[in-house]
Amino acid sequence: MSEPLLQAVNLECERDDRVLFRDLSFSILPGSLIRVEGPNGSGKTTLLRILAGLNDSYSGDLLWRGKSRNGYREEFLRNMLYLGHRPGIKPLLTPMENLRALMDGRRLLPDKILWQALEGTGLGGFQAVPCRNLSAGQQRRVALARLLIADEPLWILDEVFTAIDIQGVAALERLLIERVENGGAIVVTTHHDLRLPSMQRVTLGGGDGYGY
Amino acid sequence: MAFDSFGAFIVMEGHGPYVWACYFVFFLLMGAVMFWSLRQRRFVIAQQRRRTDSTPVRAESPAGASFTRIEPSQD
Amino acid sequence: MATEFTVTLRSPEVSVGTATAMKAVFVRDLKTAFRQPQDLLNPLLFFVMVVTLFPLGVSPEVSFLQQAGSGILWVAALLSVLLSLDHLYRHDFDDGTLEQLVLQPQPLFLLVLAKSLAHWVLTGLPLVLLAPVLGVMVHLEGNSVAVLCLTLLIGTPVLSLIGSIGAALTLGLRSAGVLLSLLIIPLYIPVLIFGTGTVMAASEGAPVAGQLALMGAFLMLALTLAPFASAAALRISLSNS
Amino acid sequence: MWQIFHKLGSPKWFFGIASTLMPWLLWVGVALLVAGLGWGLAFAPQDYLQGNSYRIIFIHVPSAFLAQSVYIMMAVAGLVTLVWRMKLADVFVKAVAPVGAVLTFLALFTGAVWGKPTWGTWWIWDARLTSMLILLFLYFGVIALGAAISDEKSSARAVAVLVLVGVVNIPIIKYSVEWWNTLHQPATFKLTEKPSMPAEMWVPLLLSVLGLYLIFGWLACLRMQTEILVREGRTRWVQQLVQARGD
Repeated sequence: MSEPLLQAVNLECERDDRVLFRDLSFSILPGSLIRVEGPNGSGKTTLLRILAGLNDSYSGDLLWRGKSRNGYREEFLRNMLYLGHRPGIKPLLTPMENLRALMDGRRLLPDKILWQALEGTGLGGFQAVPCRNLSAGQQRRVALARLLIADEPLWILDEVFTAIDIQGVAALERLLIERVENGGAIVVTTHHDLRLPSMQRVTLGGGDGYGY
Repeated sequence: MAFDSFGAFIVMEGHGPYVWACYFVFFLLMGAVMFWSLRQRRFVIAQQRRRTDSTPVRAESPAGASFTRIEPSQD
Repeated sequence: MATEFTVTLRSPEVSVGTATAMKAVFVRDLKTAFRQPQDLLNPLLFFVMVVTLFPLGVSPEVSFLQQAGSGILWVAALLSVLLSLDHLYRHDFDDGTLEQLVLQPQPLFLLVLAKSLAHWVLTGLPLVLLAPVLGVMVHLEGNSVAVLCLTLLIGTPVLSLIGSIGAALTLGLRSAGVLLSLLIIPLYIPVLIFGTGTVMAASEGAPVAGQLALMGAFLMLALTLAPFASAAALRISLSNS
Repeated sequence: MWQIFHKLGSPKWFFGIASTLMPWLLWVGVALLVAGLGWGLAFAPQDYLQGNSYRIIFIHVPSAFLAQSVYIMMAVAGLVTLVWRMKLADVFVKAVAPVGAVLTFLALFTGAVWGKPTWGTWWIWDARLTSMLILLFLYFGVIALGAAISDEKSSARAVAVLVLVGVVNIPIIKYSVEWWNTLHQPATFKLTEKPSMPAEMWVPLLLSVLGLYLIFGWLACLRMQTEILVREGRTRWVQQLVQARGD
């Protein structure tokens, strides 16, 4: 067995007097994909935000490579990539500027690479158009371009397939599979029916809903 | 006693209205806060008791969505 | 799962240094702002209009304006900074950039500091540059105008830094704008007092170096403490969303 | 040590302790306050400068004193909320903020009324009154922010940050208001600055300060109990407790 990157131990999260999940434990291993499933409102996004370190109203432990994550925050953040519902794209900037701004905090890459990454997500020719003139799907593709150049071992992706067309979804699936085969660890939520080999599932909303 | 008579105590050489107004407002507001806080606790206890008496009906599983259209009848 | 994977972690050397990351945040904020120059003009116009209200609403007499001028300019500057604060994190919050900022591996308070400085360059600095013109319009004399600009130069960054705490605390709340003013105005009072007091002392010919030094101390205090509070407030607000 | 600390943070434990303490706090507090105020009103000698109007001091000073120390207590509780995530600390802040605001208002009101016979006007921009007014604004901010955030934990932590920022500012505000005051009205007559107060004056003052402190303690316990009942409504011990109460 490989050493787990991130481990959730007895996670519990309560929101507005409602228990979203409790006693949730799982390990995120390198070379594996975890799909978080559950109906609307079951706390998928909340769980992902907790894993990413955006939401800290939970009890239980999160271990980064066996040690408490909160003590190794910087190392954790350096090795984790999170894409949320909101793609982190500024409508006033061009895809190129957006990608540059997002990457500048993590990894300095030459313009040529960023340009290629945007081409790789089907945005060839749009690199210099302000993002507000792009469609919702195209804006998401700008954010997804990061996946083509990211070297973080752990990816946490919330609803990656939203607003992406059929060909795009197929290509993105291939990207994820390839990443996992090369040892990356990925956590996703999606309503899209994902068919990947070695996929683990974490199911939320299993009956124990209201905590009264 | 710093005053010669009860009357002098009330008047306080013309400063009576100011002094008594301050004491009145002080006791009024403090009393109101104390009374209000007591009443609030009583109210919360009553509310909690009602809640425990009638245990909420819990849905075993979330209701499935069918997205069936509803046609309002006109008769 | 038989395959064994060894993870190659990203070492600190591969990652981007804090200074570079701060510069990237700063540059992005300036770039975004200059794509919509109208938004930059609005606080300035507000500043000019509020100052105009006083001669019209109170009195255009030279003696009154001379006495009240520094106070009017300071209050107007304070209000226009307050007005612009709501945008400091709101757009970033709505489009998800803020999440990415919080998840950057650099210390958040330094990134927040870069954002506050960008905010100052975009709102406070133009106010300082505009102040001499308005100072003349309210009949402040030569030396007072210079001191006024100096106090604004030292004081407006404090306004941006403290305001950033309020903006971060009220992020994502309904009626955040009014609440923000409610939280922040009491904290602005010392800067206002010393800002106007220094100009008044200067107009009376008293030495002002001590007061300017004290304002400088406020700035240092705000620079060192406010980013921590803002960073904590941002984490809390994001945790809630 | 850690265990004691942990126990102190348990709402259930606090609820019990508060219940036993409360009658003492209330009755001793009321007795002290009545004794102090009665003494101050009827028996303390007249002030040679201000005449009888100075008798407002026996409520003005306790209110002002408590208003400030309540804010500082809130800041300490805020620090505990942020560092140890102790629930009870936030319960304290939420329960006590309105009481602090009322006390600040009382200090302002009595100060203003006191000003009329002393200065001949209801309001004067005196350094002490002005800082009290700003303190009232700070209280309003805390209450407004607490009410605006619906999520309990986020609200607790946001309010804690605000209170701490406020407490760092209080000395700065006080200092700058005093400086501003000397700039605008040099050498005014200060309400409560006495070179030396005779014992017949400061003993009743001390009694009323102590009395108000105890009554505040009672109010804090009571309001914290209410807040705990609301928050812990789903736990078994609260449900049992609620059933056991006869009223």
